[in-house]
Amino acid sequence: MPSKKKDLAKGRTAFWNDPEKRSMLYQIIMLVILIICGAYIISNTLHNLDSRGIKTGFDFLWSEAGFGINQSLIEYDESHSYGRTFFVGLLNTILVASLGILLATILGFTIGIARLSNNWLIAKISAVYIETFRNIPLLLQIFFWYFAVLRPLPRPKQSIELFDVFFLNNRGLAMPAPNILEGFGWVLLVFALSLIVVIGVKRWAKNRQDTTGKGFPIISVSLAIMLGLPALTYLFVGSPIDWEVPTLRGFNYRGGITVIPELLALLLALSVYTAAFIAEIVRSGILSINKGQTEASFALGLSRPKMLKLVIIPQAMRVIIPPLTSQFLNLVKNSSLATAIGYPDLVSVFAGTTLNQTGQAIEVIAMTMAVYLTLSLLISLFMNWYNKRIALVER
Amino acid sequence: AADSTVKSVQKRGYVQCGVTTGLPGFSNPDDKGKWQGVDVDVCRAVAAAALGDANKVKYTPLTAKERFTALQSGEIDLLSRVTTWTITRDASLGLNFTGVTYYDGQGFMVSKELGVKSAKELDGASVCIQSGTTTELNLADYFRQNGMKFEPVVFDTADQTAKGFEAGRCDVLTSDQSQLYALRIKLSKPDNAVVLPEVISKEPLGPVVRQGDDQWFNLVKWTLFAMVNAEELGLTSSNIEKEKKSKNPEVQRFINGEGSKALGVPGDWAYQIVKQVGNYGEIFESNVGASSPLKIERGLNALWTKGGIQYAPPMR
Amino acid sequence: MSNEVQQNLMAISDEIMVEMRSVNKWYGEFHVLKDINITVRRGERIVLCGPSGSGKSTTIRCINRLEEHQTGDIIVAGTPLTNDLKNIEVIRREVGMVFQHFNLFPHLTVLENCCLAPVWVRKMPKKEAEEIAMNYLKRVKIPDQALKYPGQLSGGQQQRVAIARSLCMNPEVMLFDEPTSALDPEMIKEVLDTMIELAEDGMTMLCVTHEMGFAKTVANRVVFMDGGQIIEENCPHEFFNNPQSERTQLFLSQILQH
Amino acid sequence: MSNEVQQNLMAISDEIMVEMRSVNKWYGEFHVLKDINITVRRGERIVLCGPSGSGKSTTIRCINRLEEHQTGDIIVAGTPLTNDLKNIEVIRREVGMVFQHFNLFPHLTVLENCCLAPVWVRKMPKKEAEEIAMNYLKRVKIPDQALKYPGQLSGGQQQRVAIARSLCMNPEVMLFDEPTSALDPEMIKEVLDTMIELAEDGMTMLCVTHEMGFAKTVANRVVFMDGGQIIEENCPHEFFNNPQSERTQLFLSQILQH
Amino acid sequence: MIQSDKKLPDLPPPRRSDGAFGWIRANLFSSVTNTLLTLLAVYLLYIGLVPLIQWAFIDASWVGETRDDCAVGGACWVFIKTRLNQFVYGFYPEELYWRVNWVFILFGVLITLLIAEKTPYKKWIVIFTLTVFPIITFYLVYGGAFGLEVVETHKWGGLMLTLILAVVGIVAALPFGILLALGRRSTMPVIKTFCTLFIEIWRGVPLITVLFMASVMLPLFIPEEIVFDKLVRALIGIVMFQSAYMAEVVRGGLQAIPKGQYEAASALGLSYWKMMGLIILPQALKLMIPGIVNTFIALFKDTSLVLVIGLLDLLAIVQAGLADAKWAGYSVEGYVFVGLVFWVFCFGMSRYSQALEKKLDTGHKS
Ligand SMILES: Nc1ncnc2c1ncn2[C@@H]1O[C@H](COP(=O)(O)OP(=O)(O)OP(=O)(O)O)[C@@H](O)[C@H]1O
Ligand SMILES: Nc1ncnc2c1ncn2[C@@H]1O[C@H](COP(=O)(O)OP(=O)(O)OP(=O)(O)O)[C@@H](O)[C@H]1O
Ligand SMILES: [Mg+2]
Ligand SMILES: [Mg+2]
Repeated sequence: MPSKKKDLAKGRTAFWNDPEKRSMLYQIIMLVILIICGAYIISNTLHNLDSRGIKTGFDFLWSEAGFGINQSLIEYDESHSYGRTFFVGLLNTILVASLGILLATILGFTIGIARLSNNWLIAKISAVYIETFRNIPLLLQIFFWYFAVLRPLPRPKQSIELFDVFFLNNRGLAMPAPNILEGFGWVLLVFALSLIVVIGVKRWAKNRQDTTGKGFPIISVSLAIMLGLPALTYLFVGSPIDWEVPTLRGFNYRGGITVIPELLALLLALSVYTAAFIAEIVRSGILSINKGQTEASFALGLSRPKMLKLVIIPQAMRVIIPPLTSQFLNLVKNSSLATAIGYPDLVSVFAGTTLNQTGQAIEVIAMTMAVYLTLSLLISLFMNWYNKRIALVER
Repeated sequence: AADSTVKSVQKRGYVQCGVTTGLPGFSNPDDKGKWQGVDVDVCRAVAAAALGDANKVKYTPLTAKERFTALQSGEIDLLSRVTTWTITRDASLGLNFTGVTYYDGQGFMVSKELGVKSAKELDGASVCIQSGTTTELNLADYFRQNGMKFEPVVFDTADQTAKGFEAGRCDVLTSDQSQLYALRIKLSKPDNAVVLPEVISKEPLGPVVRQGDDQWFNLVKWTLFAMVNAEELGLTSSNIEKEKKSKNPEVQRFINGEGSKALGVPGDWAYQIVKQVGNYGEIFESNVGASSPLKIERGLNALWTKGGIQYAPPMR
Repeated sequence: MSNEVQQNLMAISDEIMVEMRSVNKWYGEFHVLKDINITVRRGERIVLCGPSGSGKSTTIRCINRLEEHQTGDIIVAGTPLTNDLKNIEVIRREVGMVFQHFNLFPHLTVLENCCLAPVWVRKMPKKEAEEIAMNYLKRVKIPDQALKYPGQLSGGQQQRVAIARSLCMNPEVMLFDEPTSALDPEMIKEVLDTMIELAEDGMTMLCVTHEMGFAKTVANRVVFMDGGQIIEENCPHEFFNNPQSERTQLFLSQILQH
Repeated sequence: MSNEVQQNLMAISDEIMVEMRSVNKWYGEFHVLKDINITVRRGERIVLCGPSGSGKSTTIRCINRLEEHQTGDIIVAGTPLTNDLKNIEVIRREVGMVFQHFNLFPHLTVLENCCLAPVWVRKMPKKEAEEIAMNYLKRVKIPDQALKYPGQLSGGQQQRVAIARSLCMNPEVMLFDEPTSALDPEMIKEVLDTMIELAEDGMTMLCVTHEMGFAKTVANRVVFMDGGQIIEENCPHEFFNNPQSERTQLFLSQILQH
Repeated sequence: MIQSDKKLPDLPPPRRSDGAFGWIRANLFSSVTNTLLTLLAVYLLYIGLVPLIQWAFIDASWVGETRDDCAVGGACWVFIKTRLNQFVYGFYPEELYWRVNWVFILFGVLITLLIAEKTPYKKWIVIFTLTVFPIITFYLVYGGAFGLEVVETHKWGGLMLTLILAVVGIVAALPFGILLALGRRSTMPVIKTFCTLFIEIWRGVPLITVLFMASVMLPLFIPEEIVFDKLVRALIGIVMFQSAYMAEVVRGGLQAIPKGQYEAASALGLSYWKMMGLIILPQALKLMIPGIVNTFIALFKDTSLVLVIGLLDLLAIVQAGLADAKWAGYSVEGYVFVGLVFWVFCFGMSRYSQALEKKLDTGHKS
């Protein structure tokens, strides 16, 4: 085919036929489009902000907020700044999200395993649980739990009491709060020491188990040491904690720590909902493990629970972790629905009241989104690290 | 660069009006989805003035915390949503309040069985409150000033606030007094709740527009004044047709639409407002006054001639 | 060599280790095992063979209750196999099993694989279990791989680990289900050698395999199955040189040609 | 038969169809192809063999740019293989390829598989493409399967469809990458027969295979690779009966024993 | 030693001698733990289910017009009954319900045809569903052509709005998702980075902040002259958000296509876009259907979030109904109703996607 040879002489490649140059071109076009779009949006925004007389900037973060928040992990009252409301909301979000992740994981694993139980009833109930809760919108469930939690609880005057120090009513659960007095350092010191002792005992017990096979009631002994020694010290130095027991004054219990019902309801809703998904993930993770593994474990004489614990779950984790990660991310994002029942999370406090009182929508929304992005990123990073760590070693 | 709002409203053919997500007497959809209330009538009046048709309004239900952003961003032309006029809002949010449709003050509603007679007895109470309101700020001030403690329970919408109160989540519901009455009739047993006498703040409620468009600002402002003036002149939706022949020069000026050129609206703008929507007194009575379930007294909202403070500059 | 090995083998005692008495099994409506009778004495080495789908695997999997049989009795080391979980547990401790696909635990090292059952089932101290495991790993000639993961080993090495893992439980009987058929040809030999050594040490073995060389070398008896029944049962010499049934003859002609 | 086929084969012309001149390729740091020189004339049938991982697949995949080589020249049917997409396009049209795992498109029928490239690459009218496709399907003896989906065919039939699919583009050169090694023994023959027929018709072929029978029957030359280099290149008779290099001898001894 | 040379007969399996009792024993009381678990489960069911059935059925009131027709203690389904039209159509004019009904019917027929195994011309039905059907729907529901009266979007609501949001959201997200997924797999760093960032950012923020942005902030970013309907803006937000999720589904589908398919296509001389369009995407899309259905379920549930921006979807309109003093105190019925509607839809879809997954699992061996 001499004709071809002529026009395809080497070195005379038209640049649109050279994949490298072509991809360069595409990318430049893409960049230009992106820059134009970005510039267009920014110029529009600036123009609009200007024509509507909106001032931008982060100065507002330092002015006094002037409104109250009913749950704060750091010191806060009306006289603090808007900036501080950001941290109050952030911490509340982190609180509900981390508790939610913990609960959802425990519940999800339990139900996922129960779904595969050889007890017919248990397996069916788990299936019904999963199918019910994952097919109903979370928002609806949040409303449901909120009223389900609120309704049966009594007014503060008729509180349900536990040991005269815990009080449960429709304002939440009031608990004693510790007030640390002088001398408590000793207790901490002893606690630290007892930790060291426990570690030592653990080493010894493991050694004994390895060499002689004799077990040692390590959990109860270490609990005794960890709780007993500091408790003795505590009494010895003269009870240096003043428990502030909540008391009924006026409308409600004062003093102590109160867990508000919004937190309870949100936590319930988030973990019950997410647990349904986690359960499915766990189930399919377990089922994805080759049947040979089960058979080998049985052939070795392992019982079903031991097989699950020692052989199946450790392997299933590899399959479980990636989708589990996205459930965690979903849970964090879903915690923003707190705003629907008035739990003071980031969206409710900062992207809600603060945004509204200051009118700085762009700044506030940008900060809020940045927070969620960062949280997501941190969780992903951690889970990826964990997944790498448990990855199977292969050739 | 763009058209003034009056122009763009006329080009578009309707007014985009921000209202509440549901507050009886002020803005509330009936079970057919038709919006009703004082705030809604303000929107309708503006539409009647600008377009000659009070029905050319699109309502955007907004929660308290969305409202200013929605106005700033241009999503709505007019915010008529029980919004309190304060200096921060007026001066630094890029907004302009156009007047006062309702003079209100913040009050408290408690459940009867608590036996509370005064707000001063509320130390330590849990307070249901709507997020993003001046109420939220006043409340904090009031308790701080009186050396009392409180637990704010903050909800997104008026409905949810009422629900929370009803479910016993809080002892007190605080809001503007008018709203307290409105929310009270939403309770399943309205008689179990009482509104305390104290008024802890000034809450002048009025429509809001964006800064920088004086023509639109003026139109909304004068729409309100027209309604008050109409009441003062005795013009009502039923008699204005007859009054067209009135000899009273003030009435004539009113009906002939003084200032229509500058406002950029048709010559019968004021006439249309009264004809299609009514004067201020009518609006008040039918939505929140005696002929409504709320049965709120005129009080401060009576005309200045009748002992209230509703006062409108003359139309000349 | 055949004779040599046979001579080295220890005597067969009279003690019955496994007894299957008219065992029948169905998968749904499908009758897989029909009236199976097998008796295995201590020290005996039995090879099960037969065409694919004839029920060989099912037979030996019934012995340690990986499959449930419906009628007939199975008695292992004196313990009858019933629905009783206790009995099943006892039997599984006494019976080791090696699978076609090794079924090692990929998340544990070779040593951990071997120690798992002794520690958790026999409650052996870890130190002791590890010592024993190392012993068996030496015996299958891979002590140096103890700390590697199964994924890092070749197929032959993995199968030898699987054998060592079973041995660590010190079983009375070993079951093998086609232990070499997933292996590349070079590796088959190393596994067979390990099994032959085991046989020389007097282990009671029940082995499904197509390796006729192995059968000739170590089996006391060869059991031929087809269509879920036992067709013929004989000592290897007779079985290979003088098959009685037509079906056996056909099978042997196919398999030896290969 | 060998002689017979060899006689039937058409003469080899002088026109060079594929030329590789000191081709080198690296995967990252790993030097897979070391100074490869191969010349294929029109009508020649070349068999590439060598141990696993020696770079055979990589070599032929460089010819139609499924892999990129880094240094050296490859010229196919007069067109140099450069970065130029036009050239790559031209070459891919002239070169057909058959893979070990068939790689048929499972969502298309056999006929659609065959017509796809003629219609979309050669812009042939669909009618015409289908006629041609049916012709080639007849040639590989499965015209009656034309409307089935690949998933419904046996491995051997699938591989023959893959060959027909390549032929539909009317290529000047055909590359085969172990076309029979994913097949069950019974099916190997039907595919080899198809390939032999193709050879008889004078197709230029470059074939990676372990089927030494095929090599003896149809190859003009056998190229032996090891460690990324060409070790030996010879006519089949010499190659099998008189291998020069030690490595070739070793390889042959392993592969023929099997 | 022949044991038996003749073929033994295939016998039927022995019937369980112990019947139902044996089943119960084996499945519920096989061990001590199992027995305890069973008893616990039975107890929980007893304390949970009995009052529920009592409330929802036995003591419930079904007929009537007002709250006075409701007995105390049981569920008051009368409330749902009298409001049902509103829950389905929102504030859509009553005399125009037929327009929405036609869309529902058409939609139902199309979906049935698409799900059914042996529908002929499936490809054309898909194309019709994705192109013509949306246009028909738009003109039927919105009006403004063929003499149909315009019904403004703020009158839309209830189940109808929920379905519109979900369906439009998913359908519009698909093409974007495909482009994003292709971009993320691209070798061009700029495009890859952009697509990756786009996907990760959207997936990292909560939908309600997205909706909030779309509803009140979007106008800040676009020229003043351009006005979008609130519903359209919510849809833009949902589509952006959803396309990021869709991109991940598509990417999963693309990854499941074996490398050989790409190689065979290139070897035949197909260009990148032809290879994608003719070979890879058709196969990948089929694999992606379960993923798409799952995304759809998630979106369908998430549409309830539009209530925070004041759109009256099913949940919001029921809540609005609950705010009616005439029916105060029947919120449980309202929520149960919404929950049930959502559940029926989502459960149906999830069953379908599971069935599909199973089919793909067994049917894709070639
Ligand atoms: N779980 C099961 N359900 C239904 N039938 C089964 C099951 N397991 C095996 N079978 C059938 O039972 C018969 C015997 O199977 P088995 O595995 O015991 O045969 P085998 O002799 O071991 O064959 P191979 O040499 O192929 O391993 C086969 O026909 C098989 O298809
Ligand atoms: N994509 C890749 N990246 C890195 N190394 C590769 C890649 N593909 C192949 N290799 C390595 O290149 C070498 C040659 O591979 P190639 O597939 O060409 O061998 P082969 O001779 O065809 O072997 P086989 O007979 O097993 O197919 C091997 O060592 C292989 O591991
Ligand atoms: Mg078997
Ligand atoms: Mg290869």
